[in-house]
Amino acid sequence: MNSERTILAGFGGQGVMLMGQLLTQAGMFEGKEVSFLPSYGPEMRGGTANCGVIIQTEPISSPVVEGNATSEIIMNLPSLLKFEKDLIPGGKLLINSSLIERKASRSDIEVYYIPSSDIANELGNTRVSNMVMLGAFIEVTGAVDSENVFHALEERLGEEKAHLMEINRDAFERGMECARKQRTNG
Amino acid sequence: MNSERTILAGFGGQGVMLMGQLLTQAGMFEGKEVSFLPSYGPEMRGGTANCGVIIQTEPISSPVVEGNATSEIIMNLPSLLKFEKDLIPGGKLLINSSLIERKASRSDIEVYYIPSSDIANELGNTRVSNMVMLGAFIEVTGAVDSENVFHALEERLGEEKAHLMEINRDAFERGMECARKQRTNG
Amino acid sequence: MAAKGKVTFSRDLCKGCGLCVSACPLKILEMDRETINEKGYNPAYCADPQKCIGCANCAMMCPDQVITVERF
Amino acid sequence: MAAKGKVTFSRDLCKGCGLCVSACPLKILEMDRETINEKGYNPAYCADPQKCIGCANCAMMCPDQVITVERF
Amino acid sequence: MAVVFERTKGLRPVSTHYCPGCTHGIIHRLTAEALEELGVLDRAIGVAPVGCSVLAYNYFNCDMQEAAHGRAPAVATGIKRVLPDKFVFTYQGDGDLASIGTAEVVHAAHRGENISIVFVNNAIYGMTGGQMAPTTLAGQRTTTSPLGRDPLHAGYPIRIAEMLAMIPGAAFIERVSVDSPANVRKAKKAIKRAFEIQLEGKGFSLVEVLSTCPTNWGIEPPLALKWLRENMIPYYPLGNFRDKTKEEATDE
Amino acid sequence: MAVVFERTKGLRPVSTHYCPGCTHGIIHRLTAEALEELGVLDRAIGVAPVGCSVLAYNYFNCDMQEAAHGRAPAVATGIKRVLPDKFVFTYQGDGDLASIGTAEVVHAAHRGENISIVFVNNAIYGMTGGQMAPTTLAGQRTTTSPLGRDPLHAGYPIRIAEMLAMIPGAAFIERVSVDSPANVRKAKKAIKRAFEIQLEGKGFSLVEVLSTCPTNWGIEPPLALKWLRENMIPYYPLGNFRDKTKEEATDE
Amino acid sequence: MAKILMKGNEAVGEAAIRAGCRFFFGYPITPQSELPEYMSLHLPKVGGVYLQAESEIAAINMVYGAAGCGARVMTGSSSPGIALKQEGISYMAGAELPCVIVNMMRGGPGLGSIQPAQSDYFQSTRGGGDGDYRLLVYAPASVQEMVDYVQIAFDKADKYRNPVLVVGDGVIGQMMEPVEFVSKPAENLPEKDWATTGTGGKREPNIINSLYLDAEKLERHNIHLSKKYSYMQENEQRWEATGLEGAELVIVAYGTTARIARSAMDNLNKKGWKIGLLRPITLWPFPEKGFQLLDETTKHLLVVEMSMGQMIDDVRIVNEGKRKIHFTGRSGGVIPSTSLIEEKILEILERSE
Amino acid sequence: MAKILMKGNEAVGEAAIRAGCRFFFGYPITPQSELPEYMSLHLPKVGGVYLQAESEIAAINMVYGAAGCGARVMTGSSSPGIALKQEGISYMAGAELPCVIVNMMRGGPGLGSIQPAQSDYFQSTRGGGDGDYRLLVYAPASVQEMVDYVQIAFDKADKYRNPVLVVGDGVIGQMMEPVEFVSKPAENLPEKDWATTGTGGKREPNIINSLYLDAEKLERHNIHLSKKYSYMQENEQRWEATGLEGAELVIVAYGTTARIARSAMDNLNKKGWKIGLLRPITLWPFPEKGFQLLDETTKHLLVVEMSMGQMIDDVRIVNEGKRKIHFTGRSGGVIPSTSLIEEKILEILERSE
Ligand SMILES: Cc1ncc(C[n+]2csc(CCOP(=O)(O)OP(=O)(O)O)c2C)c(N)n1
Ligand SMILES: Cc1ncc(C[n+]2csc(CCOP(=O)(O)OP(=O)(O)O)c2C)c(N)n1
Ligand code: SF4
Ligand code: SF4
Ligand code: SF4
Ligand code: SF4
Ligand code: SF4
Ligand code: SF4
Ligand SMILES: [Mg+2]
Ligand SMILES: [Mg+2]
Repeated sequence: MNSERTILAGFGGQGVMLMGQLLTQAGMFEGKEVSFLPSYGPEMRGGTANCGVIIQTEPISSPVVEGNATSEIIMNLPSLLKFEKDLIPGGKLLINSSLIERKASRSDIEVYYIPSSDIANELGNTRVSNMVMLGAFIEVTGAVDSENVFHALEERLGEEKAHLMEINRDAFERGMECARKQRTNG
Repeated sequence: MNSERTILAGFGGQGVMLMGQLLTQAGMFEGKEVSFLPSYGPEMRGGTANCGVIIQTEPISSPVVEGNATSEIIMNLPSLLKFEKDLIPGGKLLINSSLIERKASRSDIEVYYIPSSDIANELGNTRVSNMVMLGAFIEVTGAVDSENVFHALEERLGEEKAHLMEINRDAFERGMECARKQRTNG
Repeated sequence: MAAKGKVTFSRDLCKGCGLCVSACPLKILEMDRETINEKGYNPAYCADPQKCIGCANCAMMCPDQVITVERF
Repeated sequence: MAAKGKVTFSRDLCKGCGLCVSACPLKILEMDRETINEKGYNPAYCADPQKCIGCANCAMMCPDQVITVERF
Repeated sequence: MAVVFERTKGLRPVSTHYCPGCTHGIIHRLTAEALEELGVLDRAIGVAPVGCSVLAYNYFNCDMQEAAHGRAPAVATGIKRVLPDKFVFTYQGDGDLASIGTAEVVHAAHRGENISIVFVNNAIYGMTGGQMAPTTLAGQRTTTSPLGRDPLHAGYPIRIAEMLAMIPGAAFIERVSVDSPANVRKAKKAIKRAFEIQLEGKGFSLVEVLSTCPTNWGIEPPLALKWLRENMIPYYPLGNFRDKTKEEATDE
Repeated sequence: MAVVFERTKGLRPVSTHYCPGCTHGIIHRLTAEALEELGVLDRAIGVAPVGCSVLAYNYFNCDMQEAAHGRAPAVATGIKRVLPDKFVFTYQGDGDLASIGTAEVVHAAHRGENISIVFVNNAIYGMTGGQMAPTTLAGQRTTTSPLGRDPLHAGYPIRIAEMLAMIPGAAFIERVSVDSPANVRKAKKAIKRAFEIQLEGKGFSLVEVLSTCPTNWGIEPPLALKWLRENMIPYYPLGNFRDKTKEEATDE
Repeated sequence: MAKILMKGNEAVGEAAIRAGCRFFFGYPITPQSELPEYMSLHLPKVGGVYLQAESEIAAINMVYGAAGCGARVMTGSSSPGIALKQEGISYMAGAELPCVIVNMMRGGPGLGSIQPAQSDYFQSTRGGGDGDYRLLVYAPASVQEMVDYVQIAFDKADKYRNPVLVVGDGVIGQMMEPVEFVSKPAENLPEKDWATTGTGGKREPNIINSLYLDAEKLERHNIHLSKKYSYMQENEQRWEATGLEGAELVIVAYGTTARIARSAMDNLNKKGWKIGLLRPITLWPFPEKGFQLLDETTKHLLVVEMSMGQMIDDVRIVNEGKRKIHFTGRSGGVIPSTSLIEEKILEILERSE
Repeated sequence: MAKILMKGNEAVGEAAIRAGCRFFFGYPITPQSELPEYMSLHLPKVGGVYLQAESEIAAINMVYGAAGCGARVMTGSSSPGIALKQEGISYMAGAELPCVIVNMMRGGPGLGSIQPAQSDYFQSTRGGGDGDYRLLVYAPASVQEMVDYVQIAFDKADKYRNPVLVVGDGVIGQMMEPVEFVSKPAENLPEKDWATTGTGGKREPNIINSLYLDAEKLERHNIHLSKKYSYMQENEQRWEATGLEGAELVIVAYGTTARIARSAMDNLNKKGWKIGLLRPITLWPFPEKGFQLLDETTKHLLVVEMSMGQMIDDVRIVNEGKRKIHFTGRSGGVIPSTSLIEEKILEILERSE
């Protein structure tokens, strides 16, 4: 069974939910079984946001990603502290190293440090740092096809915001590239 | 088992509930098991009032007097039509003949026609017609001792209205007398 | 003096409340203490029909739509 | 000119809302863009303490009781 | 010879369950006459409350819904939103409207809900046997204020018309009484005007009608009218408290 | 050198959960300062609502009860009737007090219940994510009035202070704002006066405080104050709507 | 003490006052209005407070506030009025506040009728509030028992810091029977040091609350509550059993219905039948232990209720398929007659012969 | 039709609109607020009306009024909000008014938490309104099923003239899954000739009502309702059964919990255990028939809920003592993990070996 179970977590405003939804939607375009479960607890007022995404070929039973995540995108320190333990051995951990100085504490997982905020800054828009992470994520997991992510994003942006596609695409590719390098190096 | 199960019924304002309560209280004074169950349905707005009283030596199970009444005090026509059927064979039916022209339709019961309103009128207070009925009732059923009814009434009237005792006593006795006569005659 | 108005009572609907009686400016309505209607009440009636002016005050106050008023 | 007032910030309580900044009649408060406090916000601080007149407008508007004001 | 008064077709030809001399009967008639005269009987949907007038659904000669205690304005809202072209009214007592149903009537007014309310204030809970209502007068004895309502304990009676008149959405608020033929005629006018407001699409209208409860006041019907006049009217002044159509007229 | 402003002992030394710049924080402080200054902290019992201020029980430095949504005035009534010598207040939002809790606040006022209410009107349901409140302004966008509140559909916003002022039992009703230091100072005064009314045994007192919700309005905190000033105050005029103590003074 | 003849509703009021209840918040509804009426006259005489709330919802929330201050407090209503109290009851259970609630049941659903019924069994035992909570529910069958259990109810409420429900029906509320007020020595009850009475500057603030934003904390709270409920299940079951030995059929009925059933049973037993009666006094906890006393001879259980049959569920639960379960009853406010029950029993027994 | 990725609450709204629902009366509460929010945006587009009521009580009574006019109408809330609707629901059942009510359950009792829970099982299946009445209760386990059952719910409500409750929990309300809106041919539904739409001068007035002052009449009404409920019990039970054949243990779970249980089951079955799953889709009528399919091999039933255990009652009722019943779950808003369930199963099976 091919199953990608991802936790995405960070501050509110970092686009964590959007990332999760694009991923889910892309999976759906590919005819896979998908689910997206956001947290909506009171901690949201404190500013953290996280969600769990499942993409697999088999029907999804439990939509809860907890303790059995195959991958994680972590955008801030509190989330790293909270969720690192939920990865299975061999799972893939993508860390926004622009904001998180700390390194992963486990050695039985694959870790990628993506300075996504810096890259986004370079591109001229800090808001696309989530797309940088998503690109990196697709690169290392191959969970879905990049084109389907773009397709999902296109739908999401609509005609009004279609002009934003380019920078998002760029961000995504920079993320892929960054991850690819670490992979070769690592 | 010595058990008196009485239905008392009439218009609102005829003192039906008071009769029932005095009877019940008198039974209680005698150390008997008693219960008083008033109807409180919407028909009360229409002006009818009725209650069921049980006085017996054994503990009372069902407080409902329905279909097994040993006696009835009936103060108006609608009540006669409604409750006559609830008497057991041999049961005692006391009818306020001042207001009810009609005769009882059953022949397996003992019937007493007490012109209680007229008697009360004679005594100078139509309101004591209930005491006339009660007197007649005690005469024919011996359900409780008269003195205990008076005692109950005394408590009820309190000091303020103690002066009303006399006329009530008179009414009661006239009722007894009237019933006694019918008994002898009948 | 000829009557200017006429009141008719649906007597069996009357609840004997007496509101019409006190509303009539000519005080010509009374309770009929002799009669008990279907509902068990003494119904109201017009004791002096000749005086009725058809003002309908009685009907205005009757809660039970017992009264019909006509005017000549 | 000697300061007439003095403001002290419990910086870790600050949520960086900026209400004090806009309330100060002397415009001497600013957000410290360099610092991130325990709660993850850029806290406010007084950029020109000499000018403070101790009017407590800043404290009046702070929703988080971050500011203590003294007057000389 | 002309019939100057006869039974309205707005009421079904049945006898009501109200106690003798209860002015609920008069107010029923006025409401029904207004429905008939405005020609809306065939498109009216009324809402009965819980209170002595709970059986109003058997009396008004139009479609009716029986609402939970106090919730008639919410039920009427549901009706009106589904059928905006129909005529929708509620008929409610003071326990129903001024006590348990306070939030519902305030918010129907607040939304400017295009419905009409006939509010029967008899200063008591009639149906349940004469308990104190929020509208019970100071000093008035009821079964739950056996020594008379003590304002220090239970507050001064609430004046609903005055309060609702302060709500921006309310279009028409008036208080009337049915203690005399003249006042009955005025009451009729107010109810009719309130209904017209709805037909004109102007929004929320309510007429508070001071009414008697001979049974639970323990006063004979004719004297009950007098009691109303002498005790209720001084505290609950009659008159119009809001008429948007007039305000608009003045605005122009 | 004198401390002219420091943290009040009326608040526990903890950080609140409120969003940055949310004026709930200011109103908490004013309430707490009033409690402290009147010396009633040790005999105060507060009632927290359901709304963003639900956790108020963690902040006020006195005994607290957390009430069901809208029912704080009823809970406060229960408390005050048991402990008439204690100081009892509620702290409620506009969804809590002006919507679901309408009947409870109206009747606490009606009974002249000797309690005090701090009513925080931020024209929105903060806690649940920005839905329309009865106090939401005409045209204001919320998650349940996505195209802006349409008065023809949802009515004109309700003015609670004005409405409650019409209730005979209400002793003190005032509307204030916390959009500027000057107004904050006035707000403090009003809250303190309202509390004194209770201490004097005069009956029901309520202060409506216009407040912001930067998060759900989607406006940065300093601009939110401006928005309040420019949009809310014109519709919700500041001022005293009822002060029985003054009326009594004039009566003499 | 001499017996006094009292109406059920009034006896409830008197019993509460004697149990130290000093606060009553209510709203009129037939057939229980004599309870608030009694309280309005008598509570002030003992320094207590009767307050008529604007609604049942306000009433239960006033009870919440008063209970939170440590007072002995009561409210009463009838069926639809109790429906409105469900949220408040759930809050009180969540915040662990003691109080006594009386329901004089009438016919439903909806506005129904004002005549006696027992169709709030589900409402009483499973509630309509949200979440995992339980009420201790007493169902007395006479005015005297009403008096006794109202007193017990206050003690249990304090002991468990939980609302206690006492259910009657129109019959019990309206009937008069002689009652005796025997003041029992109160159980050794815990101090209410959790109550909000003002800190007096002497302690940390007390907080009355049912909110736990942290799910894990709420779960711990639920486990705590659940242990309390289990303890109650173990220790608070009450029932009355009559004629179980050798019984062919046992009637299961409570309240007024149990009394009528008792008459039916007596009638039949006189004729030589072997009928028993098991009367639950606590509806929750349901007296499972009473059912363990059933005789091997008993092949049939006949549930009788003034409803379309709700207690059947609990009887099925404790019965575990062992005996045949039957039902008879009347609903909507009609009181079942002894003959209805007798006929049903004969039908069951004669058919199975 | 292509699938769309939608949040549970929003999908419920869309499904309702497609089922012809044009009226929604609601009041915000987490975790279901996206439902009224969705309705406020989309109903006006199709000529419908979204109205925010002043409270849950007002909302259910608006629903009453609208349903009385024959409209397809809906309301939604979460646990304490549903508690407040109990009286109104009982009125609707009494007056036989169709509507669909959604409860996205959260932790209780009282204010509890806003996290997902299933502790309103009693509230859903036994209600807190007064009187003998029943709701048809669907408990879908995915966003797609939500969509399907909301559509079915409207049809069933109209068919039976009864409120239908659809329960989810925070997880189902908040999660996104792909959904497809398949418009099913509606059942052959009765005309709503009882609705109050104005007589048009063409018929006698229609009356919507739940009051029957005459107890005998109310009883007849109750018998009529009861027959309807029996018919529903016979015809509307729904469940999903997986792996019952040869199962040693069968898990009984619904909604979100059933999905987690399914994962646990799959995991264990892969390891060679024989575990089955019986998922009630209707909570009322409880799928008794599903339990008749249980295999002789099945010795254990494991009830799993996001509560302290409420469905156990119904399992005990249908089980009649045949199999051992166990329980595990989490409460207060905590979601049970697959490992919790797996461990519990192993504990049961290993102990019984
Ligand atoms: C929820 C609920 N609470 C209480 C009642 C009992 N009840 C029936 S009518 C009524 C009050 C009636 O008073 P009012 O509205 O003033 O009408 P009136 O009878 O005086 O015309 C009450 C409290 C009820 N039926 N339902
Ligand atoms: C009975 C009930 N209904 C709804 C809710 C959900 N709810 C929680 S807070 C709230 C509204 C809060 O708005 P407001 O009172 O204005 O306070 P704010 O958050 O704006 O300060 C609602 C509807 C609830 N908890 N209980
Ligand atoms: S119409 Fe006028 S005058 Fe004639 S009876 Fe009636 S009130 Fe009297
Ligand atoms: S007012 Fe009507 S009901 Fe009353 S007495 Fe006159 S006619 Fe009869
Ligand atoms: S005290 Fe006044 S002058 Fe000083 S920083 Fe604060 S606002 Fe500015
Ligand atoms: S007002 Fe307070 S919280 Fe806001 S920035 Fe200034 S010090 Fe910080
Ligand atoms: S009880 Fe009062 S209000 Fe009700 S019908 Fe009788 S008189 Fe009228
Ligand atoms: S949501 Fe609004 S009201 Fe609530 S804390 Fe945040 S800013 Fe304040
Ligand atoms: Mg009234
Ligand atoms: Mg708000």
